[in-house]
Amino acid sequence: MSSVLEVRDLKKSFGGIVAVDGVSFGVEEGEILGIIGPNGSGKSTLFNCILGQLQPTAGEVHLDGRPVTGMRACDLNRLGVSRTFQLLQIFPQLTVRKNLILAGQEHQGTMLSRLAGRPDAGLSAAAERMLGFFRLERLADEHAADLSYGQQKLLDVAMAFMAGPRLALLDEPAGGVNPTMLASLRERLQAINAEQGSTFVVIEHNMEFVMALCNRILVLDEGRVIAQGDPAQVRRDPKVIEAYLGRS
Amino acid sequence: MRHSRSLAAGIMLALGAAFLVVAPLGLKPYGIFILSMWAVMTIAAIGLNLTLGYAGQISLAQAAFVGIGAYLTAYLTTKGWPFWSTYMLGGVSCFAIGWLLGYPALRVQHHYLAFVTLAFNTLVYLIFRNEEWLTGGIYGISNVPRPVVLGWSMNGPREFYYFCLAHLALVSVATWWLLRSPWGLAFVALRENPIRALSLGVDTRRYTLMAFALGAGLGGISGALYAPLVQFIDPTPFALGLSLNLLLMVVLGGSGYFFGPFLGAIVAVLLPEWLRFTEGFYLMGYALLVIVLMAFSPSGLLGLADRLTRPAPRGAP
Amino acid sequence: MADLLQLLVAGLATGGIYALVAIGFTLLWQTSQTINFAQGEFVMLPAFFVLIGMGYFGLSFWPAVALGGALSVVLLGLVFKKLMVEPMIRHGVLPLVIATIGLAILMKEAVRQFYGADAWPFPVLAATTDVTVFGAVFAVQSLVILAICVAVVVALQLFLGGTRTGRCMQATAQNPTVARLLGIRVERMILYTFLINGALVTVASILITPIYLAKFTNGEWLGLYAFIAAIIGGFNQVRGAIAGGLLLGVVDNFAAVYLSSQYRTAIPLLILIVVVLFRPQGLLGRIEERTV
Amino acid sequence: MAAPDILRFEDVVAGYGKQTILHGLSFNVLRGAITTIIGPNGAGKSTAFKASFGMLPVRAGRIFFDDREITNRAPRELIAEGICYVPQGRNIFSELSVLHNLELGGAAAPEGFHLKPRLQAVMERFPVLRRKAKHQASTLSGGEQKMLEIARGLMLEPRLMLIDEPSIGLSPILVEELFDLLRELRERGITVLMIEQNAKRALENSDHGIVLELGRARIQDHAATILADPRVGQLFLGGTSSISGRA
Repeated sequence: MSSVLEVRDLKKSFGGIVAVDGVSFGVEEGEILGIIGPNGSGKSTLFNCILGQLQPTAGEVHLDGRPVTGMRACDLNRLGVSRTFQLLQIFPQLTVRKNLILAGQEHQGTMLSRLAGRPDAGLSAAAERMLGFFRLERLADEHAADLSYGQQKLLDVAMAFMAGPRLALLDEPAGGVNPTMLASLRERLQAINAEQGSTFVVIEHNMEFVMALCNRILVLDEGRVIAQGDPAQVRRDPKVIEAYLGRS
Repeated sequence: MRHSRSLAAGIMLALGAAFLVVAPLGLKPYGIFILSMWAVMTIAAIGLNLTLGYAGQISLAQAAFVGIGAYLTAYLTTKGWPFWSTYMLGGVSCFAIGWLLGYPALRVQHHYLAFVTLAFNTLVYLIFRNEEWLTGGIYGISNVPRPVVLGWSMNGPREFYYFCLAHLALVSVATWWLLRSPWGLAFVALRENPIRALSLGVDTRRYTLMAFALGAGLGGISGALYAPLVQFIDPTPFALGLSLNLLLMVVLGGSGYFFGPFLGAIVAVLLPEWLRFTEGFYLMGYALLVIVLMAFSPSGLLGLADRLTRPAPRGAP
Repeated sequence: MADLLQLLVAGLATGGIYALVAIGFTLLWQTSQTINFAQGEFVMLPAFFVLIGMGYFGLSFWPAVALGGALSVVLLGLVFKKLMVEPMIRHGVLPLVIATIGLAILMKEAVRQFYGADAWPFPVLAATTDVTVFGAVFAVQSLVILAICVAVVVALQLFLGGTRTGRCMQATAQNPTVARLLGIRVERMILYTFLINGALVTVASILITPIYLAKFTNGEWLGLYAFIAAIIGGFNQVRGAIAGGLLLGVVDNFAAVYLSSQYRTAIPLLILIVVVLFRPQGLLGRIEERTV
Repeated sequence: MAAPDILRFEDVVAGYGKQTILHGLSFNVLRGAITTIIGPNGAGKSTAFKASFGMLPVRAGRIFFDDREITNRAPRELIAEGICYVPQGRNIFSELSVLHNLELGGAAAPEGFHLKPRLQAVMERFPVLRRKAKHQASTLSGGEQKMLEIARGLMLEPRLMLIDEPSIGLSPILVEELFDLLRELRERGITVLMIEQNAKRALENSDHGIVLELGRARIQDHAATILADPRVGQLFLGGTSSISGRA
């Protein structure tokens, strides 16, 4: 087992406000790591710093041992790091299939060779598999805008896996998904983790979901890691309970 | 339903192409001139449609590129350069300048970008007007020769029309190829959601610059044809007005639709000539059409047609 | 030195007019995200309303001005908002931008159609004489224009800052969501800004048309200058528009004298490009942040 | 005799776009008390506030204030009914003076309402605001800005105050001051309905509590009872599908 992602003493402040205050952790190959914490604890900022959307004030990020701190999001993605966003981010005017092809095409060849390439960038079969995997076949040629919220959420997650990423960072995959669909989403994520052998980091507020999905959980509060361990440990930890329910 | 829709579109396309080929046989030279002008303006509009319609970057500088292409061709061909060299030079230099103009788009968006490109257009216009030693100032450059292709002179109106039409066909095929390649999808991704596109590996910076450069390059090609078409050029046609007009063409036809520029140019270039008797009322009607369309169908005439004929989406549960 | 002073005053006078137009432009942007590409034509038109009042209805100048002002406030304020901005703004900023470009063409062509392409003389507000103060010669017209612009701006600021309605308008511009939460009639406040814009362009029109004569193309460069003034000053600030307008007027006047007159127009454009690229919020502007 | 509850949600459904957040939310808020709504993120707390204050359309269900239906009424009318809403975050008009910010709290004042004496009375209660009345509101500290927002909400003498996450970004001393203020409002007959992240501290300062989960109210009880309820901790941290049984 080796570390896929290594975050060392990451700091980010906006003006005078410190959002992430020296966070360090590693993610092992094949692991599903959950990051939880109350509102404003710095989870999304941490993600954005890892993913090149924000420049960290200090600290380092390593992917498979090489430094990737502050690398642009598109380059990072082509190195095998994919993500989803807290708010749904799909391309509503494109069909479901086109959404998926788009999610994989920039990993094929060079920009110039893509100009000469086939419209589907040779990804039709892969898109078809992904559609089947997330049970969206029936909707393949619908505009993404015409899907229900839950289906759009599935598409959003499916896009993150089109290029077979080494590491996927999912920001609230369960947000807004209705309870009946949650179980199937969790099961799909676990299946993809097993099949693709990819590594996940998941930010999630739905505790039941995150505790069932993840092997290990990291708890953030006020920009610091206050606890980590397996779901059962974390749940018992008084510091965690205090972070959520508040101090008196 | 979907099938019959594409069949109808195919038939209309074939009819339109056939019309374009036989039309000059029944037209007077002026009519042929106008039809040639339509082809030339359509090329410029196709370029702008790439930048604005597909990649979503607003540009009010397309007239400047048409002007640069036209002046390069006029200046060099009257000095004896062969047309092909000036034509290539026009396209390539506009591509390069367009690439540079794309840099502001990396910093600012929307209305700010509109104002930067607008200012650029006006600056280029000032150079056309004031650098008399180069551009002839307000007197312009006259006697721009028409090319000779493989020993066959394009001097007659009909010949030159077919020459322009051939270029339009070439540009259309190239653009169509580009848009069906993964680039087309990347451009749309840039327009629809640049942040998500970036996270999917789309190098949005490079595609943005490319969208500007390609659009500008087509503007330059359009200008290279414009100069020998009118055979006399002065600064007036390349002022901001043409940029706005090209923008309206693209939006009116349907920005982001492949045939939008063709249709927009019909409304903006051909119809005014056929409706000449209405005098200024035509332009007023045109402006009114733009306003009404924006209220009811911001995706233009083709967007409207699309909406009216599209089958209802299969109900998502 | 006297020359400089003279140029400065002349520049401030035209700058004051740009400022009026730019203020209207920023007000519309602040309260309703309207970018009015027809703003220049909005300035071109009231002068023709006045000419219609004088020519067709045989009114004398001031009653014609009153008629023109009333028409402008109704058409360029109320009707513009109800018929164009309201139906379109839900589609986003761009369709409205395109529609106002269409509107500019419509207004221009309508004037050309009904009034021809000639430049029409327009009554001057003050004698075209000069006065000499401390050795510097000033055109009375410049001084009058400057005085009126200052008066209008001061009146507007007093209204915005000194009355309850004005402050409700400011609140709406700063944060419409919170304004609505407090029970401010946001829609009405937005309408007021459109009416104010109608009045501002009327004043600008009356001041500038005697200098450049009434012509259907006047809006083209006036609109451009108003944009530039608004942007270099700060798109989201009334005082930015004032500063931008004055600065532009002065720079323009000095450029006309000290630089080649051919490239005089290039100076404002270059300033615009530099400001947009390096200080997009404008010289006095703040970075736009909207909390929900 | 007025009903014991001042605000009542009956099976309210609301959400953003395609997403439904409130799935039939029902609860009562008792008159003259401080009630805190707690619940994990995404439970729909802020959404419930927005729906009740006409900022988000209610798709189904009804909301009552003082036994009068107020579903989907505009904020202006709700203010006239006697509700005020202090949203999350900073919501002052930073470029207006403190005084003018306060005065805008009376923007929806009915005919004949005398703002001047009211302004005086409010400033009497908040001496900081009186001292800085002429300053630009942006010069106030974070705590002062929150006080200004609350004071502004009091301008039209509301009977119910909805206040969303008031303690965010405040130092512990200021938070104490804030809860003192809320208790004082209660003594003056104003019902307070509050959303708080810091559930423990908020409940300790409240009379009643409502626990939201996934857009429904799971528990409604005395604050002390909820504080002692072990299921609440579980709710925040997941685990056994806990309390869904008793709604």
